[in-house]
Amino acid sequence: MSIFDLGPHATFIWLSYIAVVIVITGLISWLIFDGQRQRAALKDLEDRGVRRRSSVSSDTGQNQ
Amino acid sequence: MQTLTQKLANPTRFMQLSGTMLPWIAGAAAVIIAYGLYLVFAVSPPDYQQGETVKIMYIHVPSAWLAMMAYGLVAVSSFGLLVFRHPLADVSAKAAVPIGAAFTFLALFTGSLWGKPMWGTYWVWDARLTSVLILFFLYLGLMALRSSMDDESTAAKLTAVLALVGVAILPIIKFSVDWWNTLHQPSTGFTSTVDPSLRVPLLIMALGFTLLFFAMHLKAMRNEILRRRVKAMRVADIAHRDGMSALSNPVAG
Amino acid sequence: MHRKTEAGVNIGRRPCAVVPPGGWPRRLPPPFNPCFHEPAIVKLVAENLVVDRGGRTILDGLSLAAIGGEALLLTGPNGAGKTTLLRTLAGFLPQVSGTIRFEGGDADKTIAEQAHVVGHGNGVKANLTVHENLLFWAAFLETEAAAERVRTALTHFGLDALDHYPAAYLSAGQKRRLGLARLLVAHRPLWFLDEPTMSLDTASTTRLAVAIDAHTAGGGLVLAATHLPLGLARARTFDLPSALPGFRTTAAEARL
Amino acid sequence: MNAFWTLVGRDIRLAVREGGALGTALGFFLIVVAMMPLGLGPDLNLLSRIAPGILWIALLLAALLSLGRIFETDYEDGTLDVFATASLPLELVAAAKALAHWLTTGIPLALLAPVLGVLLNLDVKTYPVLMATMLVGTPAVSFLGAIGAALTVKARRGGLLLALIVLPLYVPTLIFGISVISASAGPSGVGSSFLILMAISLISIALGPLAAAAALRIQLQ
Repeated sequence: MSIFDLGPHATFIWLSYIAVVIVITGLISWLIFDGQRQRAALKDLEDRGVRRRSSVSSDTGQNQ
Repeated sequence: MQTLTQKLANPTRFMQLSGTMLPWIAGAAAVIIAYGLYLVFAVSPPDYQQGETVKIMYIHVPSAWLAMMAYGLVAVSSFGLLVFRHPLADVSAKAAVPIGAAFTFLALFTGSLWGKPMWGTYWVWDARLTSVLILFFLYLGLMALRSSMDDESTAAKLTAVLALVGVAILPIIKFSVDWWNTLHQPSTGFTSTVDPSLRVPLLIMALGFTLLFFAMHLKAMRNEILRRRVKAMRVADIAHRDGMSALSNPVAG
Repeated sequence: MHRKTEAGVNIGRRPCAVVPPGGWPRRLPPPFNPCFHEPAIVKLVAENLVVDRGGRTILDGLSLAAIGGEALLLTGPNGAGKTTLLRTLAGFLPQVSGTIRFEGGDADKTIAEQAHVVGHGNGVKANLTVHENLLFWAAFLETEAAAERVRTALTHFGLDALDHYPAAYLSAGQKRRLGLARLLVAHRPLWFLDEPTMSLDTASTTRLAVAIDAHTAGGGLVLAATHLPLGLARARTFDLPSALPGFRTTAAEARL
Repeated sequence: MNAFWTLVGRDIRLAVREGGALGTALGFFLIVVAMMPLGLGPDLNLLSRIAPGILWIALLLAALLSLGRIFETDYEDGTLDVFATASLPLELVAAAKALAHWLTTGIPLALLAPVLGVLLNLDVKTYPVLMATMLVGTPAVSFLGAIGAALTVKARRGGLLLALIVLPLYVPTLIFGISVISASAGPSGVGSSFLILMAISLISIALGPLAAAAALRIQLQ
């Protein structure tokens, strides 16, 4: 008996697993894509000479 | 634990720490889920009542568990935001909501697919499924509320209030749904009624899913921190440019 | 760019408010201050206020002090943070850092509970009559002799002839006057007025100026964001610097 | 406490003068109930069996319509700023406004329900129980609704969002409201369900103003 012989309700089992794979793959790819997009935006800004902290030097009282 | 949360209050340190940890957690999740799938498909026997259909349980139960755990995480983060004003609390809450909602959806979807062979219909108003459905609505409410406001910090705090209201009311909802449908199965999961040969793969799958969740949550938090940095820099840049143009063209001021 | 502007504390005619250098001698407490017995000299002091709003730092290290008996007129270009400053002082907006103190008031109450705040809205209900509107605020703010005070307030702002009409019938200027009349129905030492002359004509502006003068003459303190020279007896202007290039990232986000 | 009752009185007076909002809610209640037989068919046995559920759901939807106005106009016309300067804590302000909403919307809807029960062939003997559950259950509708109303004061698409946020919170009230009515037909009586319904309302009365005031404070900023 093959391990992929899942009896009369195989469709339901496969559908469930496929749904999980699709949703999780979707989440992971979105997370990776989003991360790359933010990194690209950050790099673009840094290349244009925008500094991370506010360009104004007054940092008074901002650190508790 | 206190010192750990304090350490994590510094986003730069969080980025370093999470950057090192992320590959390990993701790797561990992949290995454990792979081992769990091996157990599920190659080793574990069919259930004497449900036959092979029980294989759906190995993904349904971890999804349902994560649906609840993620809401708990959102609630704890919301508390951290409102009470301690922890700088990463909102990042954590915002990152956890869509992932939690996705697992809630999976719990509902797999639950309904599991229901068809067992009950003969895709959806029965079983107490557990109904509670998870209402949990899904709570997630939708959190996402909709956050997206309905332009000011991110107001949206964050209001969403946190709603998350805490949800936590306060969820036990009552659970209780009333159970009351409403007393003819439900005892909660499937880590109880002794599940045969040990089924329980080991289930626990392993649950562990793998949990690690997967934390890997995704960390990644989403990192993305959110980057997004806020980008936004802060854009605001600074716009101000800088605006200042320049105001200097060069006094009439515009 | 630093935006620390220390407004002078001493406004003349009140040398009593000046504490000798080094503070009062230990065994000679303030009774030697000639003004000590005068009741409730209130003083509002803000130091190094940093306030974020909508993702930007609006106030960055602002300090000011104002003493009872004066009206402090906040001026400055749009976006300089006048509304933000008033709402922060009233305690509606939390500051990122810096302190706000209100001295000489009721220590058991918050600043908001000792203040009237008149923002852009008038707090007027169209379906209540002019009289009912004011009477509600008098009762809600728990005033004594409410009916009498309501009468005085209506007369002062020239609304006594309209008092039985629903506020829905009022013009914008009349509604504004009704909103301002709230200042007179309950005594509170602090007035925070945001563009109080909005939709007011000259005569009504004078009525407002008279009310402000009477309040400051009684030791009250008025902070008003306005561009009109109201012709006040005891007023000082505090110019908030332009926000340019003050669009800057919020302190919270700069930390990320 | 004077300020509290003053505020309740003002809100009742405003609701009576405006009138339209209550009229709309009652009309909506009526039309939703009247549409049900058109959708389900005129089988009187079926209708009388599901009448309590229909009435309760229609009541929740009708109440939902009027929740928005609890804080919205006060936010828009600057009244909320003045509330924030009162000695009365914002929690009690929220409680007063929720109480006024219950008095002006919850009670009229509950009183109208038996009239609509006639349309659904509801057994006359259950009318007292129906009204009792609605009178006891509607405080939860107003006080939990106040949370949603406060959270969506500044929101875009406020009305739809309000429904999405608030309806899940109404699940316990709905379940026990109907459970009391079905239990009243059985031998064991209505005791425990009725007490639980009361408990849910009491919890809502405690929780609602706290959460609503927190939400309002955030939006004062």
